[in-house]
Amino acid sequence: MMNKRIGEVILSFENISLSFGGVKALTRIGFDVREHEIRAIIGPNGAGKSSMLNVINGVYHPQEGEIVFRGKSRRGMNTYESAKSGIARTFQNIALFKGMSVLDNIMTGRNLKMRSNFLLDALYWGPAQREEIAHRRKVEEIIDFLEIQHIRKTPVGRLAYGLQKRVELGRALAAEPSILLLDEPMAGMNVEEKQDMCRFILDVNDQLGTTIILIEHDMGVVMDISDRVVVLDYGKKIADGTPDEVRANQDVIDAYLGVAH
Amino acid sequence: MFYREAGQFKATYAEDNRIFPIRQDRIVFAFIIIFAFLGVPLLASIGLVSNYTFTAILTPFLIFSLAALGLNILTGYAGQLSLGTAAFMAVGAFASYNFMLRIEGMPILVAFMLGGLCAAGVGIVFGLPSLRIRGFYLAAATLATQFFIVWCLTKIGWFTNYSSSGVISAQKIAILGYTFESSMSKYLFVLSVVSVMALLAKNMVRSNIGRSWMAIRDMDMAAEVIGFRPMRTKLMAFAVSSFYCGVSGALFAYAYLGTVEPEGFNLDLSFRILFMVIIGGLGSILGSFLGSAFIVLLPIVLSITIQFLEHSIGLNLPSGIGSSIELMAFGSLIIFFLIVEPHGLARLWQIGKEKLRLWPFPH
Amino acid sequence: MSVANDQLEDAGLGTFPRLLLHHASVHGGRPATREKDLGIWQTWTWSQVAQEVRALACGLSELGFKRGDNLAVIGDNRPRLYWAMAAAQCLGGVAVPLYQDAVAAEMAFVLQDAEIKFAIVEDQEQVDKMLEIKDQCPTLAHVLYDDPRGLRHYIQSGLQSLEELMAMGRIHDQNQREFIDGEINRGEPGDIAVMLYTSGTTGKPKGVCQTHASFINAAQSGCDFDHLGPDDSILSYLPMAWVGDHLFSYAQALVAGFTINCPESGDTVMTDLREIGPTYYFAPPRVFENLLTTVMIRMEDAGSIKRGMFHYFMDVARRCGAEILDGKPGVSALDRLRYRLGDLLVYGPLRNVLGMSRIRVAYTAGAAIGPDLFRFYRSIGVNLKQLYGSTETCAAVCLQPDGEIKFDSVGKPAPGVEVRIADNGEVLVRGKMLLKEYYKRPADTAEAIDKDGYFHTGDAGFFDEDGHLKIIDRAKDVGKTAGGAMFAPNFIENKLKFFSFIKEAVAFGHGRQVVCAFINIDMGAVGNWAERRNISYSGYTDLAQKPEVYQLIRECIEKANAELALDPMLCASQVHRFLILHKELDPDDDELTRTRKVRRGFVAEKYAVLIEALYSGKATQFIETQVKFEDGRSGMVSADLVIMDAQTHSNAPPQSTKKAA
Amino acid sequence: MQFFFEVLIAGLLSGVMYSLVALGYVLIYKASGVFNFAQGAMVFFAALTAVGLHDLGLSLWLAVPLTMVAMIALGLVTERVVLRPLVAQAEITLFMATIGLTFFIEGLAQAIWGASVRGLELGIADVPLDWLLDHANMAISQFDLIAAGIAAVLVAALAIFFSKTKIGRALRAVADDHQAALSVGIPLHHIWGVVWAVAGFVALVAGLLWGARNGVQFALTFVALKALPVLILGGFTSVPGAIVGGLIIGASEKLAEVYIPPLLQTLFDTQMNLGGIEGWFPYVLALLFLLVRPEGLFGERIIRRI
Repeated sequence: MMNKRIGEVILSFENISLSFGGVKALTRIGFDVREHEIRAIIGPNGAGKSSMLNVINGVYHPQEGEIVFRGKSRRGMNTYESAKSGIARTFQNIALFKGMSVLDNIMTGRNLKMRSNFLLDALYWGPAQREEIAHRRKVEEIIDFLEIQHIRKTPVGRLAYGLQKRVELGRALAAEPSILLLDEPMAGMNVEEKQDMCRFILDVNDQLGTTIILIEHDMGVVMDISDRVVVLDYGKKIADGTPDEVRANQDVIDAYLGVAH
Repeated sequence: MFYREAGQFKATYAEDNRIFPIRQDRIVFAFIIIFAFLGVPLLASIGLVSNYTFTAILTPFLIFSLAALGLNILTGYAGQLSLGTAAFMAVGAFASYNFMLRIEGMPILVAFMLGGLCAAGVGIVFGLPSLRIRGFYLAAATLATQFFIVWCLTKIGWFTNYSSSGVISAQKIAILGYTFESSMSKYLFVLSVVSVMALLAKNMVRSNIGRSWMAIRDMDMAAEVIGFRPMRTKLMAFAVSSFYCGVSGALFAYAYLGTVEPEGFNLDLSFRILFMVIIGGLGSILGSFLGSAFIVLLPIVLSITIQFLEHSIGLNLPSGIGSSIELMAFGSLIIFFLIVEPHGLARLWQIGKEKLRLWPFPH
Repeated sequence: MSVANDQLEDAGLGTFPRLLLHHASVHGGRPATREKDLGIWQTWTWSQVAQEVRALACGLSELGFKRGDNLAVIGDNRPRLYWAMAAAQCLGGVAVPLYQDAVAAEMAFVLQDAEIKFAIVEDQEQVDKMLEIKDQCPTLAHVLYDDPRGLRHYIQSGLQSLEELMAMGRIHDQNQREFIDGEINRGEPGDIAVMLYTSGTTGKPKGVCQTHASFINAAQSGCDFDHLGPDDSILSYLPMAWVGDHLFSYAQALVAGFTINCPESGDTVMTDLREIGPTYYFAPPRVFENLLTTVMIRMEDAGSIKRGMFHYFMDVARRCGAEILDGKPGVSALDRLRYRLGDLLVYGPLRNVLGMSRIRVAYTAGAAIGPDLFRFYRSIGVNLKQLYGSTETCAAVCLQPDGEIKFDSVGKPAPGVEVRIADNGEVLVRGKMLLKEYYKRPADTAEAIDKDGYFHTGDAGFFDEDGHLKIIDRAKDVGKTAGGAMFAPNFIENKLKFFSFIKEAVAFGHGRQVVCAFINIDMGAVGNWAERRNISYSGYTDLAQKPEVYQLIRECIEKANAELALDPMLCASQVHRFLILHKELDPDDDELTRTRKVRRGFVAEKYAVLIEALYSGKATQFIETQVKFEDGRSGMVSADLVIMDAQTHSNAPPQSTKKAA
Repeated sequence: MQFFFEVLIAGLLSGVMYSLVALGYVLIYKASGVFNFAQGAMVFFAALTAVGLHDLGLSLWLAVPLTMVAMIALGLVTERVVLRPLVAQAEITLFMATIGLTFFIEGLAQAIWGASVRGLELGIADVPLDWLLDHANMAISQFDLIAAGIAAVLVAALAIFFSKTKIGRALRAVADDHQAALSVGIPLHHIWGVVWAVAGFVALVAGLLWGARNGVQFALTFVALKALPVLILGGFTSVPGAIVGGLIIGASEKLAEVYIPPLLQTLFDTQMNLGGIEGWFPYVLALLFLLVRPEGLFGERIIRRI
């Protein structure tokens, strides 16, 4: 029934190295991401998964290596440029705006698409109001998609963990990203919530054609939904390939079983 | 209990985005506005509202509300603590004074606007550190604003038009030939300005600019990642906040005091406005008004109480005790609110309203 | 209240499509349909709805939908699904709404029976069901879905979105405006408009064919009866396949021109109800009961002052609320004042939080409603009434007129409806709202409608002295005691079940001297009650046999007996002896149907020894029963059951003297 | 040049006293993560109480210990009533709470002792030191020198207390991680009580010294406020930072006061009186410094992780 249209490579990394004050977080990492695919980065704790995500996203700047994004090579860009170029993300420890409602949180995801300035905002008139309403509609579609209608106006601080994760995904989706980075989207969830999240991730990938790069600590879930998987351990790439290939890889098994290095 | 909302459904986003989505709120608010604009003057004309009420309560209440609104935008919405509010008010007051003084035929409202813009400019300059520092580091840094600006205004004679005492006499407020002289007319003037500016502030905080402030406040890293630019957002908050404080300072000088010296805008005033924001409610437009009312009324209530105690039971309190008690009361209230209800009176009001909406259910 | 029931037909508005066009032209700008979607109530005016229906109809026609075809409609209450029914009718077709929660296999029967070629369904869930049974239903050629979510990769032939269908239809309609108008004009009031499948306790479901005329007639009389007009609005949240929803959300809406409101989802019905604040409301007793339970539970959390106030004013309401609502005299000025105060502090806010502030008329039907429950709503000022009817009668036989509310009757015959009681007590009905036939089942039709044109409802009942119909039981269950008095087991059982402590009851008495009963206690309510009295127990069987519990149940039964004794027809049905069963009757043990109706015959057989003990005067009886546990294992439960006498009252023939144990 | 050194030394000497006040902030911040804005008010309260008791006829030898008792009581009450209920709150909330505390303490001090300026005589004359005047022709106040000496001794003692004693180490552990400290059995509330008491003691010494110099009055709270730029320079968590920062602030503000106004007057060709620069100079200096090095001279660099 499904026919996936995985496209060309749109993002690739070559020899990425990153260190913090002498501590190596990533060592000469290289892999690529194809359009419309679900690419997972897995690895045990401290493997450098989040650092890798932060490099993609422009939060960290690698000391070495090259990132080629849509044919253009760059050493690193700042978070703003990254957002501008269509990369959105969620965070491992939920980074929602606690004082705002679900609706407002997701609305913030659309800020780069808003044209009105603060003077028009202050008057709340004409184009500003029309724009607000147009974006509200888009946001409502996301709310509908994620099935969180009933908490639309609830301050996010009051929500259960699993719902917060969903709202955060909503905020990222609001930017209509071409690449979506998910940092442990299923951490801390119960089985049912994990299933829901898997469904949403697959739907996003399928219906919106969004390329997804996701990090997971737990191998199980990811293997079912990813097209290709990169495995990191101690900041180094130890495997890369389809879930089946990775599962059979001896280094990966060792890393997860905790064989001494 | 009195909120009968069944049947108030929203068929458009415009309806859903209203400032007061509940009909009952709209009615009450309309009533308050009408009362403030028509009812109060009417009561005054039959002698039920005294001059004292205008000059000592209503007008300062409104002016401080505006300043608190300004600080609330910065501190409550954008999360940048400032202890230099009075300095921005001073800039607004003295800039307006000089625009009036030095430009022939300058309309007073335009002078206020320009005064506010000057304050906004100063706010941007002193807001620059906020890009690198946060929390009480920033608060400490804003003290620089406070001391430096007051010093400038005191020492550089040009600002006070070389007045020997350093005190300026504000020009009269006149619009289209009408001079606002009576305490009631000044009240109405202030009320108009404050109403319009409060509306604009409300509009800002419920649209993209306001969301950008709150995003930076709640989780700056995430805000950056989704595309808000921290520098722009913070400086915008400083600018808008200072603008409000500046206009409020101009009103303070023109509609309340009449004459001003730079020392009038001291650290104590900054603190007082911070207290209004904390007690009223961080991140709430309504809270700015509630906090201002509270801080304006508290000393009056205290002094009446002390007087009453002295007269009725012959308690002989040392002179000056009133201001000491006032300080203690302010201090303990701040602590009390931070512990018990960090979101201030506005939140209390909100909780009460929620209860009424769900009545008779408890939650 | 005489009604010219044919006035619409005379005015040329005898079919639903004509009514729709009429509203579109007379008040085209008024809201016809609302749906909570994307956070707001999306609204369609009558003229917009007419356009949508035209597009749907034209699209269907392009796909080959013809006069006389049946259109299956499956899904939650969605505007487009309602419109689809109208679209089918425009083309002279028949709408066949199905229960959306039925499993695929159940749907297969209906699709086969009705030879469905076209199905309009809500979403992926329903599409999957259609695809699952497609092989069994060779006629099913087109499946059209409303919500495309998750269906992007479905490539089956005949699968299409409504969006596409309507786009196609719009073009068609623009090119040939006269096509649809012509089709609508060809429609006759006597055409079959809708086919509702009755669930039926036995056998396969039957398709009840209703004509435009009968439903319009039924709707019209209801609208006249309660003065419904274009200003009214209703929340449409009950299954579309149920006759109640079809009457209220479709037929009456089209007749009176009022607004229907579709909730966002099943979970948000309460919120949506509160937002919309409908003026007209319909719910089965179960919904009202759940609401009341919620109210009571939430009030338990309130502070003592608020709770005290609530209970005080609820007492006031119980005392005089219903009387004040009915405008009856005899309520003291002080009580009126108290009630007014209560209205301000409790009833008004309560109606508001329940979303019932604006309700002018609310109906309940479908099952017996407990008098306490019924009284509660009326006493807080909600004009809740009962009605009586069935799928075959367009749900419109009897209605309770305003001001003449009796808790145990279903009201007076609706205008234009003739009701007769057969010799065996069965209620017979005649009128324009009767079904035309059972689909492809002439034998069943002939059996149901006699030669005089009366429809045999299968219910037993009688008229009281005020001309109100009282329904007591299914006719086939009604028996006679050995003394010749009428014995209506369901009626007695329902009466007992209205006590919160009693969960199930099974009454016996046909051919016997007296009536005896099995009781199942309600574990929650009785458990609570026991805990408050420090009675410890280890489980259902243990609790059921506590002497205190027996005493409690006896009091309930005696109260019921007292009420039964007041009615000459039912006096002989008082319960003389009872026992509390050692296990809960359970569908898994085949003692109940899945819809929790007692399988009387099966139970009587299974527990014959207990019945024997009841009638033989024994004080206890040992019983051992096999039970199935939830995990599929089975085990044995045994107990020595106590049998107890209950006080009866002799108002009627003294055949019921107390028997020694 | 002589004049320059005179100013510099006077500045450094007052800087030592700024350090002393700043130390009070550092102590509390290190132990409880609270930036105690009320430290200035505590200085004022301590001085006023000591003087008040002295004026009632008690000798200083009695008044000072009594004040110490009062300060400890104040510290303990504050810890109990203000900080404990706010324990898990954001830093900024705690900061605002201490602003409230400031007002309360100021009000309390004046309610008890009145608002008038009181003199305090510690028996050290505020006269230039003859020896230096004779030999280097520099006017350095004897009082300043002695006060600075006392302050220096205290600062040194505290530094040792922090690094060498058991309780000092416990303090550092508490500052690093409250939860961890609790879990290894450090009595958190006990530690906080000690810290507040020590901070009270520091405030008392500072109050006496400043009070003796400038009179015991409300303006003392502004002197104490100067500790803020000191901390920004030195870093909020560093004892050496507080010392160095104090010296820099003390010296630079005095130099600025002397040298900048003439500079400005020449620059703008004006005869205006531009004195009073020391009122704002430390803050602006600190502000500019912050832009270059937000963590202060000795503070730990904060790495933001996500």
